[in-house]
Amino acid sequence: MRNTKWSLLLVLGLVLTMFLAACSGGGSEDEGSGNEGDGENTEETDEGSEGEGDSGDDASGASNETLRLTEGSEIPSMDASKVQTSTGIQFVTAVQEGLYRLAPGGEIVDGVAKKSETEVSEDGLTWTFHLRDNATWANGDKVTAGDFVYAWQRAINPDTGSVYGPYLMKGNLKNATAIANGEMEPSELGVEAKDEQTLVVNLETPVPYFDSFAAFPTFYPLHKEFVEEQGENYALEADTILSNGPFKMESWDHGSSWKLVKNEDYWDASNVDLGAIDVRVVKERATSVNLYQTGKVDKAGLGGDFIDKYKTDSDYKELQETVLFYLKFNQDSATQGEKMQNESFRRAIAQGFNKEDYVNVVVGNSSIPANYFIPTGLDKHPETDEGFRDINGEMLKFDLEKAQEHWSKAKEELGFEEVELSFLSGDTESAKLTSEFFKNQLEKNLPGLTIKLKQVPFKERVRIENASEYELTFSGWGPDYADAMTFLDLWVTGGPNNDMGYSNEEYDKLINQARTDLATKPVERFEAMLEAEKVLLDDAAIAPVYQRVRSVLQKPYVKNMDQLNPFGNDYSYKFVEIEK
Amino acid sequence: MAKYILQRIIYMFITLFIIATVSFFLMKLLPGSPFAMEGKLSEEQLELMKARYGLDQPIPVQYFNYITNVAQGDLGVSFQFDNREVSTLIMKKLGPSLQLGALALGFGMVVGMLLGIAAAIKHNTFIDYGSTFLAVIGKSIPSFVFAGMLQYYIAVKLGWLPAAFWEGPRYMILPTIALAMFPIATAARFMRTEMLEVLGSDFITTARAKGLNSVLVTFKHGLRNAVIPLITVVGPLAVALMTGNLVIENIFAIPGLGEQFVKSITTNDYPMIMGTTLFFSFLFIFIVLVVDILYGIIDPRIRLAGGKD
Amino acid sequence: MANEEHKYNKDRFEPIEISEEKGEELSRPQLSYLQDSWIRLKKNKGAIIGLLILLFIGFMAIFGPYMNNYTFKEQDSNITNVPPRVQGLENISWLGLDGKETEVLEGESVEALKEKALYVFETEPEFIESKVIQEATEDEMAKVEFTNDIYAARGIQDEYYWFGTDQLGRDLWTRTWSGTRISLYIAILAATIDMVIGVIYGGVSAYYGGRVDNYMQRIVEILVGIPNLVVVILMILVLEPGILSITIALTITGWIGMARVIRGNVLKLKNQEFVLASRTLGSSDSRILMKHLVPNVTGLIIINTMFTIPGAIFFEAFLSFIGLGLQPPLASLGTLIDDAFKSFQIYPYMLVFPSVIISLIMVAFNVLADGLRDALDPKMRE
Amino acid sequence: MSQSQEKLLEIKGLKQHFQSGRNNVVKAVDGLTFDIYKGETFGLVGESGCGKSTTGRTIIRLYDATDGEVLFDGENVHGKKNKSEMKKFNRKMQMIFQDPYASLNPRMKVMDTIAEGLDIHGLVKDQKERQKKVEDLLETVGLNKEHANRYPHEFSGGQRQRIGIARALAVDPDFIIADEPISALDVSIQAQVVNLMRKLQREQGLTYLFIAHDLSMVKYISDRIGVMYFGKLVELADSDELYKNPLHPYTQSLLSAIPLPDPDYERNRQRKNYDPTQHDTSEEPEFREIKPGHWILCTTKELEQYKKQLK
Amino acid sequence: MEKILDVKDLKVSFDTHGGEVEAVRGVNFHLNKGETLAIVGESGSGKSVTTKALMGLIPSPPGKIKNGEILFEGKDLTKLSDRAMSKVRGKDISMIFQDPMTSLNPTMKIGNQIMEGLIKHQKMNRSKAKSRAIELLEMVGIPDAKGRINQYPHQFSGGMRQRVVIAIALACNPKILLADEPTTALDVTIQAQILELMKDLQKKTETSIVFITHDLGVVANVADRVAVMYAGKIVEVGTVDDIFYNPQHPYTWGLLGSMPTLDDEESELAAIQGTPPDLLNPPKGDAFAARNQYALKIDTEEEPPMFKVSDSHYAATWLLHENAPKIELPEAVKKRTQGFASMGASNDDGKGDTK
Repeated sequence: MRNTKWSLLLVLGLVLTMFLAACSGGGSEDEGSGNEGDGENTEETDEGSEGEGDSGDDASGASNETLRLTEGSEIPSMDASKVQTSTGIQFVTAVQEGLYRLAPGGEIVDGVAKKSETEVSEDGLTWTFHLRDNATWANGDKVTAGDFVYAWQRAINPDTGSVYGPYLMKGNLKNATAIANGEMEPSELGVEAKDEQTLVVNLETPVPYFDSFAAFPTFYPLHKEFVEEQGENYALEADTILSNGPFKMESWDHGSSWKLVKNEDYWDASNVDLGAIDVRVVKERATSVNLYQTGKVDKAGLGGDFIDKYKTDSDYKELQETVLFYLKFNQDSATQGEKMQNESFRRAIAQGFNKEDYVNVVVGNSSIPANYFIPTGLDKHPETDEGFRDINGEMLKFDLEKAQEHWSKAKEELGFEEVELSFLSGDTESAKLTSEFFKNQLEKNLPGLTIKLKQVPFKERVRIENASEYELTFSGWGPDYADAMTFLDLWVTGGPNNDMGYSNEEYDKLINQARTDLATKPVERFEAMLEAEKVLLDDAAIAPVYQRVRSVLQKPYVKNMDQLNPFGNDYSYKFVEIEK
Repeated sequence: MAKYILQRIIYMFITLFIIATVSFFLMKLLPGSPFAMEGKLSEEQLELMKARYGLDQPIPVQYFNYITNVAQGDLGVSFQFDNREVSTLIMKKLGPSLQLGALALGFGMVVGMLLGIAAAIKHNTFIDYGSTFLAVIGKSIPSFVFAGMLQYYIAVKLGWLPAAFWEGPRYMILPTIALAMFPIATAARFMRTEMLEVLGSDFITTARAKGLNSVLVTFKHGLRNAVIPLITVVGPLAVALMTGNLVIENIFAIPGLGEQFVKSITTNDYPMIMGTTLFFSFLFIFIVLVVDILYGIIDPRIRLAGGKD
Repeated sequence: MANEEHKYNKDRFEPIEISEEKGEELSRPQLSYLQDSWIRLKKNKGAIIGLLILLFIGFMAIFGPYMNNYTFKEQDSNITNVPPRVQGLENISWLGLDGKETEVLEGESVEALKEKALYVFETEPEFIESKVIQEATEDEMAKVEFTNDIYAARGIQDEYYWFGTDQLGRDLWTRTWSGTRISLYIAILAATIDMVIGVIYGGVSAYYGGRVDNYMQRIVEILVGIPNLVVVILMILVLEPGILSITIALTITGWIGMARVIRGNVLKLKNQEFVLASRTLGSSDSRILMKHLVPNVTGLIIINTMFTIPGAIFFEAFLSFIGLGLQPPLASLGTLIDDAFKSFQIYPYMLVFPSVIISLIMVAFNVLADGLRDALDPKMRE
Repeated sequence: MSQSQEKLLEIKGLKQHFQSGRNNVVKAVDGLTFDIYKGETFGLVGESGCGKSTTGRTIIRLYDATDGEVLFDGENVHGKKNKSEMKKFNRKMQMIFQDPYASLNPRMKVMDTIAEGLDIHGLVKDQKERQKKVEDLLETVGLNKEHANRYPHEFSGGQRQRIGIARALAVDPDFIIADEPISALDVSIQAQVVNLMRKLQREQGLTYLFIAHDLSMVKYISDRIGVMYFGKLVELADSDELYKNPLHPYTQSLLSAIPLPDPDYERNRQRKNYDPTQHDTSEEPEFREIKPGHWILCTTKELEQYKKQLK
Repeated sequence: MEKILDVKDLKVSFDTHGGEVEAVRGVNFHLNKGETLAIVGESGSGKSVTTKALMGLIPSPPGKIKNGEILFEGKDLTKLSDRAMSKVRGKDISMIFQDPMTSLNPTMKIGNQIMEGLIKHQKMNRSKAKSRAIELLEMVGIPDAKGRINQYPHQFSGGMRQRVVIAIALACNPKILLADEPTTALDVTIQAQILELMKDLQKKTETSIVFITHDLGVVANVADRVAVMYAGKIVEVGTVDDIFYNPQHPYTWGLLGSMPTLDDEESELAAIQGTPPDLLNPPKGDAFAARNQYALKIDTEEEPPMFKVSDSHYAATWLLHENAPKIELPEAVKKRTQGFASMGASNDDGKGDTK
């Protein structure tokens, strides 16, 4: 009975709180939510002033406001060598700084190194970076060239288990391939610290886009003593990370939230406006929208039907991404590989679904139905500045008649009347819609085709794709650097990401030329890449679907967050400002 | 009594052992690999990773290692959260889940009991039907629908309460109510039946024959006797609330265990799944045990008879 | 008094022969157990309403999908997110079945709002009706209520989507009833398997008693220690999501409840004197099971199954919510609600119909089961 | 007295112990030895919980005896027996139960309840004969044949008890164990049932073991009576002898407590209390015959005392 | 003699699935101060319902008092509000129930259960109530009352529990004690103890008792006057001697004839044939007619009124009408009306005479 009495009290308490809450929220709706916001603000100002106290007097015009965000998932790792999710990259770039960093819109600007002082050798094989002398770690140590060498060697070392290290360095940095294969010591890597402030990089082949690498986390410096001291735990908790960037990680509650605060020891701290970034993991989209509506967060991602609801809202924004989605035909498939190798077969499917409808129905915002492979806004002509997209135009458009023509042809060539293809996709809400859409479209437009849907969790999908166990899959790719090559080298024969068994000599040749012979001849290289895209799509190697546009609700007082960077971190928090 | 408890604890360990074994082998059956990542790991890297997590050894060895580690309270390290201890992760998430579960249980029990008592006293009247209807509705609307409605109408539209998070009493109200619907319904229906039975029993007539008024009779004589059997449903209910609140945790962005569990399933985080499974089972068995012992303490008939059998 | 005399005249005081049989007459009409139960059930209005609702829903689950010309998987990108419209009810605007969407917009001026409305509804001016609630004044924004006739705007005036359409332009009426069918199918299948296993396990355990019972109960005790949710999720992970695997997952631990109830009752029953009597007559075990135990637990089995079914429907919905539900384009009530829930703020009608149906099923099963318990439970009989 | 001295049933050192909890054994029946003669009614009395019902159920082998023997017509009931032997035995020995509500299957028509024995033992050839037999049995127990198609819940307690008797009679048994057949019935109905049982005994030469706590009815129906106290027989004698010469103090206390429907008698009644501690505990008491047919549980010392009382 | 309770034309009915059941169909009786009135009848005859009605404890719905007055010291209890009635219950009229195993609250110490009434009606404080409770327990013969007051009901044997129930009933010195089959569930020896206890207590407290039972032996033991009930009506009422030595109603004869005598083994018991009527459809005329071997034609047509036999003795049977044929008492009944004791019941010393 004692129990009951206790819980009775509890309930009374609850009811009372509810009553009070109702009272305080009384009056008009607006007033209610206003109160809400005020309360929150006060709380944050308190925290903000604490931050100020830490930093001593700070004369800059920084607002020291907190930016409040939601993310759909946790950061698996804050280790610059290992980070690979977009969320992770976004916050590693906020906490740390590489040679360069990205400004909003994707412009590569000075980081630890000054861009203007960087020297590239004639043959494009040697890059020399000069580090600024006022860049320090949060513990006061200077950021040295040695820190970079240590970090890069760590990233390529197979023991580390980095994905991006080998991927970006192999074939580019000197000896990287051999090291990644365990045939050479990491210390042989083509990078050296000439002195504390000079970093020399030796490449195997010219990498015109190496400055993109210089802004990418895999190439960030690491404080050797600190990393080694933390050992296995490095970057797993807020206090096992050593910052050299505009922010420091203050707290990290795995799976639910993390908080960054301004790093007052950052060399450019006076140009950092935000006092803190408060991130919550919210998996339900509706919840994050509701939080936005109640003034609890400053930005909320929109999807599906929410776009319809908010597209006329003044806070609604559409951010262009350089992410392209397409269907992959697995020519290596044990079951349907033979059919997939047939060009007519692929072409029939590639042209056999309505991309406009897909964007309207499934995506809902102004994402672009894609009749191309290299996304708009990624790369431009080195001399004329004309966009890659504008030059190469559209290919593989939706054309029902042609599709059906190809389909009949494929049937004839392959000798089948009916075929069942499995369609692999993820198990998220939009993936479900997508697969349902394709099932319907393709079955309707291509008689005799049956689509069997296979929806699996993300990791499982990756495994199946890597193992080439799928037939048809809906997949996407975002650039790792600002160059068409990040897309185009995907499908070279035997390429690490070519898990669809595509192989075309002409295509391979063009890519190889662009990577080697033409590497120092920007215009020819660009033209080779233009040609490569044509070859690829003429072959209907993949079936492009759309280039994504992100819909968000964002408070008007948040500045410098209305564009996405075309590669690397989505947002550059260093430059984000809050003007209330 | 001590003997009974000891026996139950032995059972508890046997059960846990079996659950550990079963979940271990189920995990081995699961498709997918914990190391499938966006980029492709080279064969060498994969071997290294496997060795690091001990996955390169034969399955019996893995099993033996797992069981010995579990016996020492070591649930291994999570794949999903790179190398972090499963037990630490669980403990971190436990707080909000327990709080929410306890609040919902307490709130649900009291409201449900009151509804049930009202229904029993006013048997076959409007009040009875009303409370029964409420109880059935509480069981009938999917909790996520109800939670979503609460969040949208109370928090967003009316702005009375916070829409999400777990940061203080005001934040707890909506999730508690949403989660409490089920215990309310359960307690109300159970209480109604028990109370009706108790109110129809002879000792209630005896009490009424003493000239006690009906309120006193109901609460002093009826309630206690009706509540005692209710204790038996508290155990399973408590666990259901603590393990089953992942939907509510998801919607209200509460950093709890249930949500993490689902996440670990979709990411093939074996150690996390097994750890959480074991932990849930432990919690379940433990609470049921505590409730059974409590039952013996509260019911004088059992208390003095010494043991249950 | 003469009258009185007459009234009690002597002839009336003749002794009469009372046959022994008369004393043994049963004055109540003869009722079999089922008849009696049915009479009791009929008295319970809630249960009857529940029964009718279930019959109706069952009927609709079977025939509903064929009542119009749409199929549950046919998509049409022209008719996505179309609100419900029903013949005859379309002119009663408050019902919300008129196929029109209404929104109140606020802005600088009425004219500007009209422009905005066209954008909001993505429609042409001729399909929009506007009603000015508030003209723009110095301190107040203009407020206009716009109504868009989607059916007209999309050129589908002749079509009627009774429950509207979903995001992919599929008819929700058909989807809802096919979903109901699948949900009921899963639930009834799961409940039946639960019943069979539970009855056999519980019956055997209790009837044979002693060591058999002891071992079987230890097994149950261990199984009970495993949280249901965990097992179901693990099972679904191992099997591929689908009707069958969901059903199997549901039954993995689902039968325990039934087994316990049956065991309890068989334990009680097997020591009842009528069973002892049968044993003294030399009945075989199978005869006692079939003639005495099974008939006496049928009521209980029915009631328990009745309570299992809504539980299974619910669990299926729950699995859908955590992403372990059916694979599209198959839909159950659970997946429909889950999908609709994501957009209930924008298209509430998508959520309303499946939610109402699932709630009705739950309520109906619960009240019917309650009613049946009262009607079938011999304890309640005088 | 109608009975011969031929033994129908011999019970020797019958023990029935139940395990209750781990270390707790309830000795419901603890070493009973007595005989029942052909054609007689043997009454077994004692207060609730003394083990009299258990005795009955153990004799008919509803429980397997912990120890001891039950010989029916010289054959050990509890010995190893195959199915057909058991069946034969089931026909000879039948039982009537206490609770008229629990002793009939609520889901079975009276017809099927009564015919159950006929079906099991294959005593009827066809449906018609079955129906005839059931109707005859109903008539035998004073019910109408129309009742055959009704369900038990439509009957009153007395009627149900008679249905129970008809069920037992269906297989033509020699011996019937009546386990408190009347204690749940009203007085007027008790007489109906007792009269019926006596009639049946006369007509069919049945032997009864009549278990009851109502001494006056036991006295009325029984030829010999055994008094049980905590699993043991404390006294056994002809019924008249027992009433006239109750020797064991427990028997005396039982007898003195019987209320009789006679106000004058009741006004003068003196009640005797039984104190189990009054016994001499220095010696294990044994069941001894104090005079032919009169047995008593006593020590040697007590035996002398009782003999004196007997004069 | 002073009437303390007067029940006039009481009718109680219950709504059931089958329809309205009239459990009590017009009952008249009175209770004199200090006497014990026994109401005898078989189950379903309405005797328990009658006492519940006196206590105002008819569960409503489904039950209701349809008609009649219950006059207690001049006031009609049927007209009292529940609140007013609760002041009478336990204080002026209290009750003992049949089953001591279920009539005590299993989760409450027996001391508290006794004290409740004292605190409510006598406005005692707890310590005073407690000492009174101990007194009461001692009075009903519970040894070590002081220690046992803190025990729970399951720690008591059946007989002891019934003593506790009696203690509760007597706590406030009620004027009337309603005892509803208080000994039916007990073994004979315990029954005898309880009956003796009740008689002792009645002598001490001068409480009037209504004693309900179906056991004529118990009636003979405790009653001053007896009312015989059948099918919701009182068919015969008189002093205990009237009923046992000069019974008039054939039902009473049947009841007496059903009891075995201790000497006679050969003769049949004079059982009443048949089954009590179903009160859902009560038969026309005398409800007992169908089981009455002396039934007259008029029995099937009209209900008999109460015929006066003597000042204290009334019976409702047409056999008492002047026009009725004279009936010989059945042999078995005659034997019994001559007194059992004289016919050879064993006496306390164990030596009864044979006839």
